[in-house]
Amino acid sequence: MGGYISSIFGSSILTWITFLPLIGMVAMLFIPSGKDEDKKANTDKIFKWMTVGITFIQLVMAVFIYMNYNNALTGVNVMDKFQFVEKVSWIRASLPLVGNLNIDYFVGIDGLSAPMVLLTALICFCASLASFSIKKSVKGYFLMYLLLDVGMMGVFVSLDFFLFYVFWELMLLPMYFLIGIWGGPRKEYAAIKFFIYTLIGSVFMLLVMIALYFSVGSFNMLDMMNPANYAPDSLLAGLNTTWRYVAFIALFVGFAIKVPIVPFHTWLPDAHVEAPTPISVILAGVLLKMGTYGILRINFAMFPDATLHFQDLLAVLGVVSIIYGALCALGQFKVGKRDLKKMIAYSSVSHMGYVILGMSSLRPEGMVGAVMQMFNHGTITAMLFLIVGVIYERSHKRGLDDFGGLANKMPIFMGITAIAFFGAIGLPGLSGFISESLVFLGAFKAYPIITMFAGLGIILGAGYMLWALQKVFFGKLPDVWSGPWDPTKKLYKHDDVNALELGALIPLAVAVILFGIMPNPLINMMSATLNHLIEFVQTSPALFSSLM
Amino acid sequence: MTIGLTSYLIVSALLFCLGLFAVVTRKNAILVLMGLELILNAANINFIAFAKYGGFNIEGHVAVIFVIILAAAEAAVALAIVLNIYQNYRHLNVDEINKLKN
Amino acid sequence: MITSESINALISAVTQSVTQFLPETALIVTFIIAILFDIIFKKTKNITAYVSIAGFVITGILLLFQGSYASNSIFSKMLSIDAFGQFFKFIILGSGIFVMLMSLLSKELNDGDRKVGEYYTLIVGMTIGMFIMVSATNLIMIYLALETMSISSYILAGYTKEAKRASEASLKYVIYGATSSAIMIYGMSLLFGLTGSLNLDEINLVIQSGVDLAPLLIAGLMIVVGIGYKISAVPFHFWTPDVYEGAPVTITALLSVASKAAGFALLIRFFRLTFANSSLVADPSWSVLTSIDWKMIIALLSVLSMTVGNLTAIWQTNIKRMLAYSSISHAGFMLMGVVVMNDIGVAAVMMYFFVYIIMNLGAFLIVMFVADKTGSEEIDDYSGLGYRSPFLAVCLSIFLISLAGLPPTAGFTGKLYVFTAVLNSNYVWLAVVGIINSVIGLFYYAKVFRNMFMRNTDTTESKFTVSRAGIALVLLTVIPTVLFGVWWSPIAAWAKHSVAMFLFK
Amino acid sequence: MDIISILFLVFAAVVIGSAGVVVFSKNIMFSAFALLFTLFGIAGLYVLLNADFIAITQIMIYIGGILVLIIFGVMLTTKITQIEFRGGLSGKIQLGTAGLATALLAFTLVTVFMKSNWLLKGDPNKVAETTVNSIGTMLLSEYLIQFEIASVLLLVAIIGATFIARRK
Amino acid sequence: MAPETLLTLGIVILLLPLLTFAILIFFGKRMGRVSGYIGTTILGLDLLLAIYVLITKYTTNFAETIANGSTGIFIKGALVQVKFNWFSIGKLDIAVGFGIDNLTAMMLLVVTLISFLVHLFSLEYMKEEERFPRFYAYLGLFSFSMLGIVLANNFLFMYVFWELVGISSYLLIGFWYEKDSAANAGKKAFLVNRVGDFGFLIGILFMYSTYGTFMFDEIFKSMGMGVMPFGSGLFLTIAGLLIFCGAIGKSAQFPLHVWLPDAMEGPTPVSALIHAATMVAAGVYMVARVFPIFTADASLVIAYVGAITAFIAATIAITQNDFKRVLAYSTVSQLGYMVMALGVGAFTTGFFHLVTHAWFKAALFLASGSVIYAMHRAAHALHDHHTDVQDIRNLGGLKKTMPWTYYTFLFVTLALCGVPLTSGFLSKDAILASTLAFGMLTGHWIIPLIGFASAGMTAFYMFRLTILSFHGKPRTEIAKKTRENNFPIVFPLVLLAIISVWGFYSMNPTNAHTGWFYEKIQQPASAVPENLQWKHNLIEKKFDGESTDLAVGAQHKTVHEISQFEETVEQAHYPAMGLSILIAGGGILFAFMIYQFKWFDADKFSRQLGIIYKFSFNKWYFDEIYAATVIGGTVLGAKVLALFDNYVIDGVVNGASLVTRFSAKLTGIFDNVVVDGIVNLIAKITGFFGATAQKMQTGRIQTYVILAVIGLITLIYIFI
Repeated sequence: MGGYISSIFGSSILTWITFLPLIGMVAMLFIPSGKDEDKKANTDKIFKWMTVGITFIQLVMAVFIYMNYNNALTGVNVMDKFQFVEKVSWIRASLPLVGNLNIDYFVGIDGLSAPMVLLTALICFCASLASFSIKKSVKGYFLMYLLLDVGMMGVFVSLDFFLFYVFWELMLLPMYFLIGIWGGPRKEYAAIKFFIYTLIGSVFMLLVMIALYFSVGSFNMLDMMNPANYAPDSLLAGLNTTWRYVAFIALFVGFAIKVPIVPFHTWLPDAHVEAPTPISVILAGVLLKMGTYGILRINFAMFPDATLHFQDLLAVLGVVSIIYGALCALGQFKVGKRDLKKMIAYSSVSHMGYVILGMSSLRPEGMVGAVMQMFNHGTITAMLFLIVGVIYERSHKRGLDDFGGLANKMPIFMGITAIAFFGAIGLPGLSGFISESLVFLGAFKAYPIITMFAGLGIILGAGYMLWALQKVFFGKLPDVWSGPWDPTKKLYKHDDVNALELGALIPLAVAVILFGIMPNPLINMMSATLNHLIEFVQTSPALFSSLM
Repeated sequence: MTIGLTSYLIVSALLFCLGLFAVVTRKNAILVLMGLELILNAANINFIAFAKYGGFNIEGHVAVIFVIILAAAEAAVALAIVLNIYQNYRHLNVDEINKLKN
Repeated sequence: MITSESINALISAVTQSVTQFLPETALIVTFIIAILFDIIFKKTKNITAYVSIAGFVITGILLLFQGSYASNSIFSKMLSIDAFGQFFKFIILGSGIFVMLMSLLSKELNDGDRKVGEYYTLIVGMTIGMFIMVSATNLIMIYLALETMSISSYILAGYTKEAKRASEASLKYVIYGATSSAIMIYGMSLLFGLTGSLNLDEINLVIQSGVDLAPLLIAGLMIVVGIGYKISAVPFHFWTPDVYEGAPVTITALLSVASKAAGFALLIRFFRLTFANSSLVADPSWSVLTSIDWKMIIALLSVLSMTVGNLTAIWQTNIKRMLAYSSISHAGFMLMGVVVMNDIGVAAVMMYFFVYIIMNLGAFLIVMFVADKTGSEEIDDYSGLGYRSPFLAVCLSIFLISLAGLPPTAGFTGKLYVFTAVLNSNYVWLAVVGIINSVIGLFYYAKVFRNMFMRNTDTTESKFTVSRAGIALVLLTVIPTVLFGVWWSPIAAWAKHSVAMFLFK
Repeated sequence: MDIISILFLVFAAVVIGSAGVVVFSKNIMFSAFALLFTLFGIAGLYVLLNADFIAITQIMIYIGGILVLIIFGVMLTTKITQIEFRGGLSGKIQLGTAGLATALLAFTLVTVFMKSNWLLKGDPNKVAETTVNSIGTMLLSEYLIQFEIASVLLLVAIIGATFIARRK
Repeated sequence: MAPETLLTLGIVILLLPLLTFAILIFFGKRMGRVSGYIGTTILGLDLLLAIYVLITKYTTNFAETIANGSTGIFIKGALVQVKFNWFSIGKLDIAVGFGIDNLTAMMLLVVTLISFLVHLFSLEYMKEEERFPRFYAYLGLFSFSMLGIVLANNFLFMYVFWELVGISSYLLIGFWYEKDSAANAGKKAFLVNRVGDFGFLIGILFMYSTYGTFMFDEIFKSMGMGVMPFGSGLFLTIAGLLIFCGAIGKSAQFPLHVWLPDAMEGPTPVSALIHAATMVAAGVYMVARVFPIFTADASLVIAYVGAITAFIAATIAITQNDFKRVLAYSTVSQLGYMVMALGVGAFTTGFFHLVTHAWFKAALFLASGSVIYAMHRAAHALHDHHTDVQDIRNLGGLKKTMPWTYYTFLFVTLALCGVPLTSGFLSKDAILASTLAFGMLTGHWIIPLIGFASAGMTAFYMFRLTILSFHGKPRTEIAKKTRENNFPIVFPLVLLAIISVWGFYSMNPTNAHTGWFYEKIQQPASAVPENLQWKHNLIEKKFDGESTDLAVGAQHKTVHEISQFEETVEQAHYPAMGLSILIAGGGILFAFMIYQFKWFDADKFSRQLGIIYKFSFNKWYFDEIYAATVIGGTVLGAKVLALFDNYVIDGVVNGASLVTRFSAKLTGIFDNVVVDGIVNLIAKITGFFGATAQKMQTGRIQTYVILAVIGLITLIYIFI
């Protein structure tokens, strides 16, 4: 494996990439926010650029990880096939009756998590650029932002269930505050709703985690994947037992809320609508992926028998999400405030449905498609939210009826918007196409009929996306906006996007185009792992039963 | 009917319930305290009765001594508090001392 | 009957007992010195506080040494000296010191020309009661200890006696407490009748040989009433919100942690010694005697406490009252650890207690500061606090998050261990109820930080901060709250060590 | 029916009857004096139960101490007036509930007590010698620590009660 | 010439327009009008390369290579192709590639030529346009996508470029997006196409899941060896039809033809490019490309779809008044012909019609562009912005003012009507002969019947258009003021008219079968098992194991081995020709009688026809039906769901008020008991319990004690 620097100062680069924002956070704590207006503006600037700097270093590290990543290694349940591993004993606490409660600081990545690390770094960087418009309590905002960053990165790199859980919850609170303090008019409601929904999911995860611990005697995820480690009379031992199904469902619901899979999705539109732009970006770009990531990493690998048992249900849920999300997005044209952001939020539900459908197929194409889709949805939807943000910053409106004809006013912006919108409808040449097609290819082999219904999603998807595009960008510019956005020219010197916004949008656009034409770099990264995962899921139950 | 342990226990049970009834129904705080004394006395009767019928177990008697001591201390403190209430409210109606509630 | 040998034996036994009884002795000495100093140094305002704190520190040191004795029983089986008791004594002592420090900073207590000498003296007295309570193994001893503690706390709850709400709290407390303890002593008398003894180990032996279940149940439940009122378990909790709200905030803090700790220690020891089969030596999974389903009774109390506490807390507008309900629900959580009735459960309760004390004291500390500055305990008046006093607001948030049990705070560690214990005994339903409740809990905690950060964000009211000492005290609780969320090996080790209880074997 | 039984019935009647007056009387002074009779009656029961020392203690502490304290309390706080049970609808509901609950509890206790087997040792008819001796021994040997703690408790109570009752 | 060079040239042809796009999208704004020249030049180069490729391909025999591995260059028969892995999923390679065979080479020429001419035409036509560079960029993107479809040798690339064509047509149709109608038309085109693509996608999924590859030749090969989706011939038919769905969308076949007329909202050169020659032909091309997979049943459906399309579109075209719409329906109708031809099994004929139609239909559209442009200028000069310059009722007499346009238009109209000595005559006649033969062999007489009927209608409406627009007197001031356009507009017309002469395809003006076209472009053998083919298509000679190798390029069918169908077609040729000339002549005559000589009053005539006229005039109410059913249904569903979702969300908070609002809005539609009901219920229950527990805290201490005692009693009774 040699040949790359896997550690810095003795710690894995993953540790650094995860905790770098925390270091930044601590540093930031010691910089007092300025007292009067002028000084405050200055310190605010420092906080902003600090965050950009930190996330940029993170991005560089992620790219470094990407370049040194060995595509051939599988991971999933094999410890020495993970990369950049760091395993340090963390908590050694013994308990009466059950022996030791051993928790490790155990991080490492395989083909499933590596793309997610890359995605997280990318999205966080772009969203940090989009955070410049934050005016209120800038310091607090960026502190929360960095904490969120730690949580998200941590979820993707941890291989110890306990560590995973801690990071999982760690990300909850900053998110709550970010929506609740810096959000829109109904921010309180949206924030608490997000909080409660996610918490309900995660507390059940906690129970399953403890139960798994008792069955396995370790919090190590890899140990939990090995049937041989299950104590014979423990709660979750055996194969296809009721308790295993219950545990699977409990975990699944926890993750499904995050994804979100219909019918656990209702927090999402609210959270998105109320959250400030960069937070929407992160929410859609990274947070949703944590759900599907969890399903793959934990549900699939730890409960292969239950996975096979619930496979069909999963596929159905995926399709329901696709159709339901798309219809709801379409419905935004007829119902309610005709809010562009809400429509995009629903489109996320639909797009994440593809991920579920793909993974349920348990086929290489579907699985790779699913993980690809996780990445691609991250970049594309992040762009979409950034786009809404650009418009909203200027006009403080984002209703579909409030605009029209922006294409002429903002031509460059229009071009980028086109990439995002077309990416979202799965246009070939853009990354969404590859992943959606792969999902279809995989899913059709497993579930022809269900997949046919899923295909309807591509029609509906095109429907609402083009509809929105037309409403906002085509047609005639309303008289309200005929003048410059900012008559004083303080904020916006031109009508079109400014450099900062481009800085956030272009890296994403590049990713969307690049992986649309050359998906290889991404697919190669994940295919070994995912193939192994499929094989593992399919063979492990048999192995399990042979052990009994 | 012979007088035995059960007779004493029944007396104590009735006394206990009467005391409890006084505690929960009387409006005057001092009457509530009287009710409390009844409950404690009920317990004491039990102790002594059991002591006798349990083979002159002197432990029961010792227990009663401590209960009486406690009753005295408690009564002193409780009455002090009642007096304080009286100073603050100029009445002792426990029903109307209900500012603390949801 | 009385022979010189027996007297000699008695004296030697007493001396031996006294050497192991030093921490309590030190407390009693402190108590007396405090009374004397209060009389002698009338002019020096907080002299009793300093004396008491010093005494507590000495007690702590002696308590450390107490750990060096092997588990045994002293004073003719009246008290047990064991690691279990030591743990709770440390907890009580720690919270006692903290509350006294807190009291020194409290405006509520120190304004005007109120005499505070008795205040600290009574805290010492209360601590004596609690110390005895956690190690008592005799029914009368238990009752005495409980009363010592209760009587002190009745007075403390109404210490600001000219305040109507404090005197009301005091009255309610005394009526409720006296009734509960009267019911308890009635139950004890029945238990005495059933077993002919007041010592828990002898009672246990008789129960092993078989007794009538109906009176045993009644007796047991009546004792549970007495203990349940101390730990504020539903349905014996009704006094809690009113007293917590009315009492001075420092006393509320003390009641919510120390007296609860003593109550739990008593509950656990009582059940362990009375109803667990003591013929099995040091059995970590107690085998509970008789066909009375004690586990289910405790489980019922636990579920009720969690649920009622949480659901009612949602409606509260006063933060002390809300924290009172929250403490009820926390009692429910801790009872989950008791339900399983084995050592892992006890360890879990201890872990939970350890972190609960830190975070709860911290929360009350900040409530005190805010009340001193703004003169209000209403949650609505917390709006904009995040902008008026960011430090306090952030710290309060951390405590509340910890109370809600979210990682990476200490509260999560406690929950983790309790759920671990419950699931280890396959009480999945109970775990599920607990989990759902921990979600509900979030609603009302979130209400506070919503007010602090999301409401009234452009407040024009003046900013404020607290004194250096105040900050130090806050940090003293904040740092462990976060630290034990990510690293708790030592407390876990301590808890494991401390489940060892003297079992008369 | 022997003399013991008759005495028992008399004392029991006094205890329960005067306790009833304590509980139901509208006049607080009546209640206070009824309590006196109750406590006397209980002392009588103690005598029947061969608890001579306890009977004396009962009279001295309860009647000489506690009851006087209570009467002081009454006189300090209340003009001797009528004291109603709780009025109004909610009061009636509460009264009813309380009555039902305590009656049910009484019923339960009595039924259980009638059926239960208690730990019975020795011959209850055997007349014992005085109990003072053994009580004293026990208090200073086995119950030494209780004795001490009780003193602390009393000290606490004294300090507390004086603090609270003291006028500013 | 080495095969590598040929393929490289093919790829260069493909990429050049993309280069246009890339240059113009980034730098177009600074270039201004220069961008048009850049685009045209690049396309010109492309055209030259395409001609070169065509000639080379048709004159060279490439040596066959034996497949070695799954990637690299493969030559089999007339097919030269390259395969490479786009990406791999572990062991699974997703191979794609490009191939050039005779069909491809021809199609390359069609696309590049039309595209070039449109580029040229637009130099003049679009010169006033503000977003001129953007227009050329889109044209480049479109050409790129279209060429991609042509060159693809696998389903995946086919689909990729298929979608790209969709999106670029969306951009082009909606080019004047300030107009709502244009933006709507673009959207409609894209969405209707998506419906077809949905089927296409599922079809591809069938193929991929069955054969594990996207490559046409590999699929045909496996199919020839008897591998079928789900092992059943029925599913093979279904798969074929699903793939055909793609063509239904792209080639505007019934029932998805509704987008094409609306697409006339785009600039006229775009109409010429997209809706005459290329994009709509893509569907037909695709059917031709995958021709071997269609079973007899699938073919029959295809034939009927084509026939119905041809008929419906022709009936609609008769009554339309918009210049471009008439042409649009005519296009739909002609596409129906092509599809019908392919359906009845006349592969070469169908494709031949595609090529000839491409020329003359492009010419027609460009001519219409010429008219509109002239009218526009005239209207502009007159400051008249209200008159609809595309309405043929506002034209008339343009023959005099625009002679070049008129004569080219007339000639290509003749070609479209199938008048002898035109290319259209050759191709249309061949189609009619095939359908006739098909009818004779199978008894499906409706198909030839419709074929002939439509031919007659075509002649009628085309001459209606010609006469109304060009003959007679100008009906408006504007029409009077029109004048002929200059070179960039006229040149393409003339060129296209010239190549619509029969001689370019066959020396024999009555039979194209003897020409080079039929020699070079031969029907591929079917890959479908014999029992699923039409018996009449079977060639007498049985294939032995070796020669069942039925790759796409396996056009080396022994000439003297002829199927029954081909024989019948030859027999039917002359009868069909006679009939078709008669019918077309009749149609033309009828048009002259009504519109030129006015022997009948057209209005009176239409009034007499009443409902039928209305039906035709309103395009058979397709749009209305779709709006009411499919779109309406979807939108309603979406609305209901969105409301439902809204309700779920808000219901938790303010249940009651929303229930009222909700039921007011959608009384009885939704029984709101599902998710929201449960959530509400839980909220209510918890709220109730909370409130109850809340109420117990009365502040009265005695209540508390009673409650505790009751608690105690309850516990005693539970556990006693």
